[in-house]
Amino acid sequence: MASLKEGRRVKLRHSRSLPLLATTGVLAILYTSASLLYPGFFTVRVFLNLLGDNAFLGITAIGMTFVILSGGIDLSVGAVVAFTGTLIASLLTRGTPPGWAMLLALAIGSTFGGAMGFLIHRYELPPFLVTLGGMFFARGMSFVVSKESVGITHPLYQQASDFGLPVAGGASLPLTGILFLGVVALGVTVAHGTRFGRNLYALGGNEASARLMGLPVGGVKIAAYALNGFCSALAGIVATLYMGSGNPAMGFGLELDAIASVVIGGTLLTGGAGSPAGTLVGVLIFGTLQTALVFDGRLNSWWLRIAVGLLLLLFILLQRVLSRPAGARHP
Amino acid sequence: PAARAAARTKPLTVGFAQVGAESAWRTAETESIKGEASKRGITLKFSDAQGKQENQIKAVRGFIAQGVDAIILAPVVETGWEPVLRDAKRARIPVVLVDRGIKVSDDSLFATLIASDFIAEGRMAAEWLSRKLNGKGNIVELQGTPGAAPAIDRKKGFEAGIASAPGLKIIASQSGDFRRATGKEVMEALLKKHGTEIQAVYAHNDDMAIGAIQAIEESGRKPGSEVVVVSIDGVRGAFESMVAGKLNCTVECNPLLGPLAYDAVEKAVAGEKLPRKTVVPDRVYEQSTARASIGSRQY
Amino acid sequence: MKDDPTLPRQPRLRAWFPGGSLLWPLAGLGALLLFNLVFATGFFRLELRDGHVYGTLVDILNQGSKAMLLSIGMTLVIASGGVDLSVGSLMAISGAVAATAVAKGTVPFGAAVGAALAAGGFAGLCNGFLVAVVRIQPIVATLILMVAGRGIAMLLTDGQIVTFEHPAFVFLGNGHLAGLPFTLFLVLLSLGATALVMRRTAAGLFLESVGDNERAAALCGISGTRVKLWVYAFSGLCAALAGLVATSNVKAADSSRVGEMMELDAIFAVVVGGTSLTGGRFTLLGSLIGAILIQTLTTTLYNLGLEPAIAPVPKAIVVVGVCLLQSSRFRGELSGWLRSRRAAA
Amino acid sequence: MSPPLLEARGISKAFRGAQALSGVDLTLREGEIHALMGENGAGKSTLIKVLTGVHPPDAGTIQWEGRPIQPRTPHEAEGHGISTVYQEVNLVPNLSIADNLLLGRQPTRLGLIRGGEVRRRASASLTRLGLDLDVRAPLGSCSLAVQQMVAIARALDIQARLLILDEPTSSLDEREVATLFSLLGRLKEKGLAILFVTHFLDQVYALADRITVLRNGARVGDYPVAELPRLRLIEAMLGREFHPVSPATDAPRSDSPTPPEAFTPLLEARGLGRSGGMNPVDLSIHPGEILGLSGLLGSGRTETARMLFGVDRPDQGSLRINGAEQEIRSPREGLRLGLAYCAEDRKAEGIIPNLSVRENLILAVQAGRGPLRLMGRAEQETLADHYIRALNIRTASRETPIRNLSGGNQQKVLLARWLALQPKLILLDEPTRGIDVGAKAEIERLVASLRGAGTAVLFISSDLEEMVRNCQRVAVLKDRRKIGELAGADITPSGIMRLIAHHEG
Ligand SMILES: Nc1ncnc2c1ncn2[C@@H]1O[C@H](COP(=O)(O)OP(=O)(O)OP(=O)(O)O)[C@@H](O)[C@H]1O
Ligand SMILES: Nc1ncnc2c1ncn2[C@@H]1O[C@H](COP(=O)(O)OP(=O)(O)OP(=O)(O)O)[C@@H](O)[C@H]1O
Ligand SMILES: [Mg+2]
Ligand SMILES: [Mg+2]
Repeated sequence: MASLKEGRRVKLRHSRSLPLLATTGVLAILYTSASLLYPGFFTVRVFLNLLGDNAFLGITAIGMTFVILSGGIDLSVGAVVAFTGTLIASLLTRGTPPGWAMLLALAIGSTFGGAMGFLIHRYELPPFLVTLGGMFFARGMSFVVSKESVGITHPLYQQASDFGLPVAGGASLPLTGILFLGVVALGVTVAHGTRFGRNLYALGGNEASARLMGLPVGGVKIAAYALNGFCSALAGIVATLYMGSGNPAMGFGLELDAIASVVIGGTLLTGGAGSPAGTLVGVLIFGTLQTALVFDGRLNSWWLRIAVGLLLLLFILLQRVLSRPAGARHP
Repeated sequence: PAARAAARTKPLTVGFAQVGAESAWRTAETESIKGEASKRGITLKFSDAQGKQENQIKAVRGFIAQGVDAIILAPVVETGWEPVLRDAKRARIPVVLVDRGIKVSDDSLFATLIASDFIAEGRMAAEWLSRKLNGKGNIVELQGTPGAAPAIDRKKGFEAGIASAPGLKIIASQSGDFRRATGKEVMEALLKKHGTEIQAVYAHNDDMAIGAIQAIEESGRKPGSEVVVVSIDGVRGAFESMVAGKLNCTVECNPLLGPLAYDAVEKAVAGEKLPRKTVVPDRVYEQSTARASIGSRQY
Repeated sequence: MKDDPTLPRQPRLRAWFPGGSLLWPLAGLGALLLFNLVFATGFFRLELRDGHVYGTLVDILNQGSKAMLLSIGMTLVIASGGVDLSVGSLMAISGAVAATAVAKGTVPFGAAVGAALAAGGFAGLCNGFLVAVVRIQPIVATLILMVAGRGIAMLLTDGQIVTFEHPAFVFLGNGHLAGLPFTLFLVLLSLGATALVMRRTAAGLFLESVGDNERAAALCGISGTRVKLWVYAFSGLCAALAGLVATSNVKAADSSRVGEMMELDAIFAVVVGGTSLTGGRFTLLGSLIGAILIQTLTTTLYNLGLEPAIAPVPKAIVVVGVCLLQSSRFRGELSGWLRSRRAAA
Repeated sequence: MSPPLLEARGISKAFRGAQALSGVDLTLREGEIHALMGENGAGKSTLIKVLTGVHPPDAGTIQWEGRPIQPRTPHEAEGHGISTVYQEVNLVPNLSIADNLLLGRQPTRLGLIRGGEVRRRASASLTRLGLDLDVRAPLGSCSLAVQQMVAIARALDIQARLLILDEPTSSLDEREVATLFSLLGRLKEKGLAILFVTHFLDQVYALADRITVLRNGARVGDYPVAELPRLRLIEAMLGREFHPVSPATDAPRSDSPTPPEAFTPLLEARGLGRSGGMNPVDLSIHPGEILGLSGLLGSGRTETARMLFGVDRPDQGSLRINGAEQEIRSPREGLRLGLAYCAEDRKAEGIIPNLSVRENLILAVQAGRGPLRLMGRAEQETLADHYIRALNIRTASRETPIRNLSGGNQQKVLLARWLALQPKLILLDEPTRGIDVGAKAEIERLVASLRGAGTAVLFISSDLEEMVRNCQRVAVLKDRRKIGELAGADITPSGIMRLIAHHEG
């Protein structure tokens, strides 16, 4: 019979934080080994770089987390990052004030995501295909905007990209890193602290149930894609800050890195379980691997892809093991 | 410089942010820089960006965090380097650019640029072609990756070069992305469209030219005689094609930048002032000289 | 959801668009060809040169052969209710295996090809294991090899572009037989063999049953696990073959680029060809037409002088349009709209 | 008299092919507990879903306090004050109990959920139902009973005027049911209207004020509880006159004798069971015998059949086929031993919707031959045509996709699929469910002829008359346990029902 004890015992076994713990463990192991192997790795600066260098990946991955939590997937993010970045850069060269250019980019990104969400929801099309179309479209459009990388010379931009929050030992957290952490904090709040976030988990957990529970399923789904589009556009802005330019060829394959980070961060690809906080850890794992490779300086860079593939496999298998006993049979 | 290097207690550590391994030319450059480092006892940190600027920037920032003595950067595109180079400058790490230039508002962001003059290469190809065709003919141009500096400059130089010969006309110009496969596909389409009008092909690199040669052969025409093919880079494959009589001419773009790069690095580390740009001299190879020099080619 | 009884039925449009019909891909192909007939001079010109049939149409078939080969395997995977994202990376692996073996010069050509095909088949089997036995969603299971596969290929070639001049290997992607590109025969042979196996044994029936209703098939004694293992392994094999062709085409194994984005072309070919992404009934011929359609689109864009970089835009529009046409709800709204237009007129 | 709270008139609803509701009326009043009764598939859940905006009705009107309403989503229905617990426990297992309880209506401050408040409110609502749980635990880790209680608590959490509970008690134990009922009693006092569905007659008589009975998608009637004794209720549900005192009026059963016990049974199960599924049962079936499996909804008939065929693997007991000990671990093994199983859920486990009638029909035979030895096209067509004629399957052609056939004809194709195997034992789980009278008769004739050919049949049906007409022996199940067996002349609807009604679980 249901009792206090039942709730407690079960909580230990199927603790939802277990995947997050596992991911954090992997990060700790990776970081420690890299620190032991490579002198100069264990510094504040390297850690802050991790946040700054992976900011646009991280922000895309947070957006992707929402879509994946809702039970979908979005392959268009890398192309949207490139499109918005190129758009902003070329608008700036034409004298548009940075604020307006960014607002326009954010609006376009959200609308584009929302439109894909609409097609997916209303016509019950596979998210995978619709967003694939979106990826082709956005990538092509960024080359329509400009065939080559556009430099940004706006003085405000220079100041912004040089800005850093001093932390310790002369190291400072760049603006891109600050934005990333801000998005993570916001993402965690939205996912865990708002009705929309909870609805998202419900939708990803069981769409039919969510509908019968009277939740606005369509709205939530479309909003998840729109939010992801917004994050991609924001990542595009961060990319222009990071590089001081807008490059239509950038972010090629970024969607895969983002999905990999989300999965490594413990979010279930079937939707309904996971957290943006895990995604932060996933992105840090990704970044640590990449930085360690640079520090080593001898290994072929393609080891990164293999390592990411293996980590993906590891975490997916882990998820299977963890989720199997929890999935009580439902009639 | 060798004496100074020996005088240092610690060998130099240099980071090299390479674009990737997309062509034979690129791997020759990598090998040159790697080989020269071990010859000089320099610790080289090598990073392959898989063709992505964002990866290159991350690599450079990694080098800075690691505290290398100098950085060699082969920039994948011209713009977008200011923030990271300002970082390097703040950390007082000299950056030596190789093989293509960048656009920055502040020239002190890098120590020097060691590169071929892409415009001159294009012009040399044009001049050679103009002589070969006696100043008259229809040319198809296979451009490099859109937006890449060599593509822009090789186009610019070539156009300037044929300007003096009004009989030479570029009847089609499309991007083959510096790749064999794309070069071949694009050439196939152009051959269908223009057929026998085409008298010459100008490719921005050898790989595309080799792809185009295959396409021309498949169309039943003879590359090297019926269709004149000229390209840039001078990799081994190009020499082999010239020996086989299929490629007419290649303008060498020397990838063996290792020695020059480390000379510059050592000077920069020692605080010497370097010229803004060191132009690597390039020369034209044609079929008549190819057989003689193919044996001595290192790449 | 394909059987949701609450959806309204649209008898009129449905009659024109039965699932699996070749009508729509053929109509699309026809429209494209018509466009070229009007706007592209010489598109349909065929001539004999050096004993080879020569012309844009032959090019389309030749260049499209990789997508066609991939789409054969992809059709079966999609019919089983899955999808294989790893084929592009597997192409790179197979090309790398064959080219490094051939370039060494010590390995006989047959062994090199065998090794490449075996590598593809084995990788496909790994995908199949993850999907069928571990029961990971196909998109995710094949994502792993999509990410890691290209890295493995790069390691095999040590980050270099491996070139070769082996005559037999070069023939594979460039040779001619009876005046036509050899790849064409390769495609027809693979397609014919696959179709034969699918329709002359019960394999096709079993595959369609599993893809359409796995539980019902299981009660009939058909093992979905076994079917899926085979199908993914086969897709890996097709990818390996396509990789050999792509590598041979340019006489070089370019691990970082070969097969890039090809998985998408293959999936599109299958979907455009009329095989539903939800699995079940499949049409190999439709996928073939889909692949030709996509290659024709690409070639048309080349012909128009459109930058390859911008080419994805029209592709995206075609693909999403075709997907929308396959949604019964969209068809309903469309026919309602058409009716109201007609009523207004 | 005050106007009814909710008044539905002439509600009709058809799903592709099947008429689930035809012109149903329902009237609910404040302060009234109303039971909705009917057999499996009678349309109870569909009616509830139409009332609450899950399915749009094909016809009919809904009046709420005298005004017409047309809710399009459960959300809109909640807006009117209709709170529903659907039959499928419709919650999200990966979220915590508290989240599930208050999903979509969490108290917020500045857009942020007030976590403490959520937990407090969740605990409070559960305490009202006599539950003391850690509301932070994920719901999926709780037992089905707890999940059902949480679903009920969720429904009670809003200030509803009408509470609808579709089989709320199916997985609750007695104490939980008692708690729930006393709560429902209190709510009724407060003037709430309550509509509930259950298959437990005792519960209906303990709680309900009025009963609406549905049969085959139509309303049989609306009765005050006091005017409808149990047996009359069962009659209404089953749709036949039912006089427990005079067995003579029971349908005459087939008089063929049961095969002598001396023969080795074709199938003999001893203590076969599956923890979490079915308690150990003993069963034996002889060649040429039709054994019926009878019981109420959820009594474990399907579970038993699945266990015998190897779909769900039994974990206790033993099974003999033709006297030899066997273990059936998968349908393939079952098929190899000469068993065939026609599943209850035609759509999920029967038809391959997009394949043709011919392909559906030959599938099992072909699977038995393996993938390499494809039956010749002519052989396939002969087989298909034979069964299309023999079973009078109405189809445009043998190449029509089976999804275009009516339910009854789909069922006949499925039967043909299994008959074509010429099995030694065929397990028929509700072969006549949802099909019309004519088709029913044809299937019954078919079953009888099977028997004549020496095939053993395990026959499951909710239609008691059908059991009586067809079976030589009937094993009766209750609460996933075999409670008895009837043979020969003892097989009467009343006999079966008495066994079920009077057996103390
Ligand atoms: N979504 C649906 N699609 C197709 N048919 C349906 C659907 N929902 C219900 N039906 C059919 O409608 C009929 C009535 O089903 P309903 O669920 O209302 O029965 P019920 O009285 O609730 O039965 P139970 O006691 O088993 O819950 C059944 O024949 C069922 O198969
Ligand atoms: N493992 C399980 N966990 C939870 N519920 C289960 C499980 N197995 C079966 N049930 C439920 O218990 C009931 C018993 O199932 P079963 O299908 O055997 O009954 P039945 O007598 O065949 O009834 P009917 O066919 O009339 O629905 C069903 O309502 C089913 O949904
Ligand atoms: Mg029901
Ligand atoms: Mg049953």
